[in-house]
Amino acid sequence: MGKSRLDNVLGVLVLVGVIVALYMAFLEAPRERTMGDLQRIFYFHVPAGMVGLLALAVNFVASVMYLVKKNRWWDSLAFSAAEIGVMFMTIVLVTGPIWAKPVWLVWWTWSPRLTSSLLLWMLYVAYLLIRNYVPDPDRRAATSAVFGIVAFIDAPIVWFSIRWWRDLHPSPMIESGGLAPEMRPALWTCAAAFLLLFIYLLRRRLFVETARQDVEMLSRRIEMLR
Amino acid sequence: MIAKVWAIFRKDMLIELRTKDSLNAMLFFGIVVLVIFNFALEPVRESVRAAVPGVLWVAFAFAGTLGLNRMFAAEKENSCLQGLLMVPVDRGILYLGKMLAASVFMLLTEAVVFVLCLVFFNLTVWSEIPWLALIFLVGTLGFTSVGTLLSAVAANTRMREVLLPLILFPVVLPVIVNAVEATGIVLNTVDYGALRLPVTFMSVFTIVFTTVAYLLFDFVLED
Amino acid sequence: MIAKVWAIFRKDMLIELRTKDSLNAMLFFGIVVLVIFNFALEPVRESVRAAVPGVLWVAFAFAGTLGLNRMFAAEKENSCLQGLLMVPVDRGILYLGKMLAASVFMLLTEAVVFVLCLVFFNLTVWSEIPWLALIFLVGTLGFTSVGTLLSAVAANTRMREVLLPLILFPVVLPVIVNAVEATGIVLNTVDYGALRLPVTFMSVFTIVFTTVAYLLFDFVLED
Amino acid sequence: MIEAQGLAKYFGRFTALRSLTVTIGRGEFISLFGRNGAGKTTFLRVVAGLSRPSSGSLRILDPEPLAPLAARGLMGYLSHNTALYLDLTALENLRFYAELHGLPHQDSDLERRIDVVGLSGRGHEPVRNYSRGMQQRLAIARAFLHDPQILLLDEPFTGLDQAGTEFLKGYLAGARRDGKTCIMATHDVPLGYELADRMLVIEKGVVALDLSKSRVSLAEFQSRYAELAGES
Amino acid sequence: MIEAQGLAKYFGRFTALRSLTVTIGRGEFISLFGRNGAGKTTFLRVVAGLSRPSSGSLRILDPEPLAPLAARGLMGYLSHNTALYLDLTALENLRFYAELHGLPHQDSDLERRIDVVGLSGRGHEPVRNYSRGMQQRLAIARAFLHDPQILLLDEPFTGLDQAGTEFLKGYLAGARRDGKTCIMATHDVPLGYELADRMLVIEKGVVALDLSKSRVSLAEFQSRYAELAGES
Ligand code: HEM
Ligand SMILES: Nc1ncnc2c1ncn2[C@@H]1O[C@H](COP(=O)(O)OP(=O)(O)OP(=O)(O)O)[C@@H](O)[C@H]1O
Ligand SMILES: Nc1ncnc2c1ncn2[C@@H]1O[C@H](COP(=O)(O)OP(=O)(O)OP(=O)(O)O)[C@@H](O)[C@H]1O
Ligand SMILES: [Mg+2]
Ligand SMILES: [Mg+2]
Repeated sequence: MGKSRLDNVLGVLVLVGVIVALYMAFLEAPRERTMGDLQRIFYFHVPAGMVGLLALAVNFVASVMYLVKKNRWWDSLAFSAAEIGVMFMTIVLVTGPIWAKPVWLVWWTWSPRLTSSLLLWMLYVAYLLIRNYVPDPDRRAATSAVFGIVAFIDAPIVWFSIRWWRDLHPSPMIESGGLAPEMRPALWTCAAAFLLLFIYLLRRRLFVETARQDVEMLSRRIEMLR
Repeated sequence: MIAKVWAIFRKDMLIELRTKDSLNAMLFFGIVVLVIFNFALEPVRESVRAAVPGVLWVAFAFAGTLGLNRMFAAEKENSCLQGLLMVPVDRGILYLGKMLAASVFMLLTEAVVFVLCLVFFNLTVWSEIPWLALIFLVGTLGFTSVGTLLSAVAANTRMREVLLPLILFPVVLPVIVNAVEATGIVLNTVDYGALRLPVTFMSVFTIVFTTVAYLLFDFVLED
Repeated sequence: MIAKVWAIFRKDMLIELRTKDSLNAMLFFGIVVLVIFNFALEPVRESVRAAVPGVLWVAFAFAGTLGLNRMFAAEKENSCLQGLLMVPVDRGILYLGKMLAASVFMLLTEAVVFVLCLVFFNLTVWSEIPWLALIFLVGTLGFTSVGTLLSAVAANTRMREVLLPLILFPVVLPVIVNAVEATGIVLNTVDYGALRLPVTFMSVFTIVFTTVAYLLFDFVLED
Repeated sequence: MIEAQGLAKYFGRFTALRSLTVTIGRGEFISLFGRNGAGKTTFLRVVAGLSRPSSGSLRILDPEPLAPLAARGLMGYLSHNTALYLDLTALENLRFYAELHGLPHQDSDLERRIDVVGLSGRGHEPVRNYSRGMQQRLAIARAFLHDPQILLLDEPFTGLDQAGTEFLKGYLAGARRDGKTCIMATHDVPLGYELADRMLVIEKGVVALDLSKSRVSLAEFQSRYAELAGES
Repeated sequence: MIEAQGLAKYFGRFTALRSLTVTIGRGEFISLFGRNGAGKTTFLRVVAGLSRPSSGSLRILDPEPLAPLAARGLMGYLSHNTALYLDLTALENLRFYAELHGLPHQDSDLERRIDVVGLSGRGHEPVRNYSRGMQQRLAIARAFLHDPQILLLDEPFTGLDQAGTEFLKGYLAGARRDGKTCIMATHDVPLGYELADRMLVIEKGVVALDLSKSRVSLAEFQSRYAELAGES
């Protein structure tokens, strides 16, 4: 299995999507009244957060499926999703403070949304660490699947934190319809681009992971011939 | 089933009674954390009373992690875990027995550390004790319910001595935050009505994680 | 002699480069401690800037303890220590090599944790950096000079995973207190003259304990 | 009794079991040979349910396939790890396991067990004070406390002195007479031959030789085993 | 070469060595027997300087008594613990020890060492990938890297398969021919007899039998050893 047609199509789509998204975010979308151009971080911060959470949800489902089916493929999926999820969450955690410094005058504050986001990031870094430390692959898969299930508890907390507690971090105006209509197209284009990127990366990562397993299998064969 | 949970619990207690390894270490570590905090809080001494709940629960959490670590290290010492795994008993039972033992160790430690904390920070409590006992109980169960599961996870890795705090703290932080809040309510404001939310949270957390761990324990237990 | 210290140091670095076990764990634990402290300090938020030096050094100390623990656990994994002990090299040399490696790991961790701490607690420093580097350096050497000795002591006992923090913290508390004070001076007041006392103290402590440990290491090392 | 079908177990790039197929009947005594790293321990652990195979299937039949929990109840596993709690006495160790197995655990029953392995009168000492050989004896009592139908033994003679070796040999001969199914991994060819009904040699994770004792003499087996080892 | 005078070692209430006196000459090959817990390992560790005796004296003569540091330089110690860093390659392991010993450590020298123990071409793999037997071979190269005059061996054959056993036997026979002094603890009487010049049996921490090979046949030694074991 190499790079399939679908992957090529996806790759092109991602490229186009990112270019269009960049155009929309930087040129098409209106300049915000109080924050100015700074507000354009919005178009990266928000989609990254949403797609990051989605990736971790994929990890959760794949973890459950692994424990049910005991099939290595689910483990690879869980691993790939976690890695990409951590990447997106890192983007959130970098763009957030960059935005916060001028708006809130601080880099960071320990509000529920921010804290739970940080914890979420730590949990999945821990997930990747655990995988590093279990040498036996069958055991690694089971162990990390259990941790993946436990760690996911934090994701709903992140999502609902701004609704449950009072938070400096704003509630999404998108939901309440408060988002200026002119900003919507840019936001949704960016979200779509990030989503495509996620799917593309996930497929590629899965491919690399399966390839790695194939190499492993081949080197096992070679070892046997010695 | 209860007889078997009890057998495991009693075995751990018997060993502890004989060696006092875990309790000594947990207590000592709890005290060390108190002392360290005392120094760290030196510059904000005036408002220290407000910080007591946080200090307490950080000390509890560190001591508890140590106890959990120790518990599985002991089980691995002589490959004892291998013996346990060969017994025809549902592994959820092992989980419950271990969790029970861990909770008792932690509660004992908490009692002593709490009294010391009162002395260090010049506090007096009497009528609040039943409330505090309740909070300590649910907080501790919340902590050990995940802690026991994750200490088995950590024990599966090449880095078991050091991994547990790394993976446990992020998961139990919600419990700790709620426990700190509840303890603060009892010690500082006296608005007992406000206790309902954190206590409910901790109880739900405990129930959810005990169930999850009971079901998942089989997958992480290996010698 | 220097060649041999260097050989030991390089071996530890090579292993770390390959596995990244210790650094990952230390870093992560440092961050965990930062987050936990933040919650404990929630109620005294206004004066949090004053507490930053304490928070920093507690995070350093915990991460450092973890690193030291890990270092000797690795040496024991395959009875590697037994191999080392059979080499016709003065055991003080082993101490110096190990201490050097531990210090480098700790300093690397400190750099990252410090930057994160600046972000989390909204501080900006520029001109203070050389001073802070000096304080971190002597503080760390003070910590590892005793820490390396005591981790060998702890490694000899039945409870090695849990014993190190218990015996180490009480001994290095003076270093930590002075380091906190010095860091506080740099960050809050800017009276650099007042730095002399704590920095001198830490330097003397380091020199005394390095010498003592160099001489005593032979007695505590057993495989 | 035990049916392994194409068992495989990989550790990363490493193959411990490649494709191991074997059927072991009730009451057979199998000696398991093979060079270092051949996969003997791995096979025993998979049979015991301590390790999950990467692929292939393993069934314990009695005569229907058993669920893992029930299968565990039929098996006893003894390796050079004693799996004893050093801070408990011999009696307390046995009592704990008896409770978990749901067996009666009067002291008298357990003391009889302790006598059988030659530790009479030492039942109330903490195991920590026992010498290695005594611990291994107690480990025998522990592993086989519930009179399992299947005995799994991984180099059980390791580090035992002559007296201990004699005792364990006697014990295993007794188990064989009682119709227990035994699988024992060992590097000691004469000893393994003496006890066994059937010899399996594992080589690179597959069964390389499978001989019934009635069909080969010790000398013949030794030479065929040596030949195999010389080959690669 | 080695002179032990009334060596004793206590572990709390427990006596591992009671009062052990023995003199071992240069170039002798000693096999050390004794039941579990007799004190063989303890004796070897004291000789190696890994463990301090509770009382009594131990001297390494060459021909003058040597200081501990110098004595260590003369000795190589091999047990079933391999003392290898699993995350380093074979070459890196040897290089590290060569540096500490102050030996030359060109790759070519070290690779020759690796060839000698039969690991040609595997020098650049991390030791973690080695099987147990390969690790034990590398451990031999490591322990004897500095060509020590005195070889201390604690059950060195434990867990080795036949090929490994043959290799180590050959290696030890070579060392004996080269006039090295060897002390080897083992439970395998024929093997120990085969290699040795002199057999020592330790029993409850003292020397119970001390026989030169030229004076007893294997059968005779076996029966006297068994007798001793039967006594108590
Ligand atoms: C997964 C986690 C997160 C999600 C899903 C998320 C989502 C959002 C959304 C939807 C908005 C736009 C609100 C609106 O104006 O409609 C926003 C704004 C913002 N977020 Fe986040 N966010 C996350 C984490 C963070 C973090 C960790 C930071 C760190 C500092 C942060 C800092 C900010 C800032 C500064 C703003 C702008 C606030 C303002 O306009 O006053 N966010 N975020
Ligand atoms: N947890 C593990 N991680 C990585 N590799 C392992 C693990 N357990 C076993 N192996 C490898 O699997 C192979 C088979 O090991 P196993 O212990 O089954 O061999 P064995 O036949 O029992 O050998 P021995 O005679 O040395 O006991 C070995 O090469 C070993 O290195
Ligand atoms: N660190 C220790 N702490 C307590 N007791 C010990 C320690 N080391 C050894 N012993 C005890 O000292 C006695 C002698 O042990 P030693 O290992 O020397 O015996 P051995 O002759 O090598 O036996 P084996 O044939 O089993 O290897 C044993 O009974 C052992 O229990
Ligand atoms: Mg084996
Ligand atoms: Mg021994």
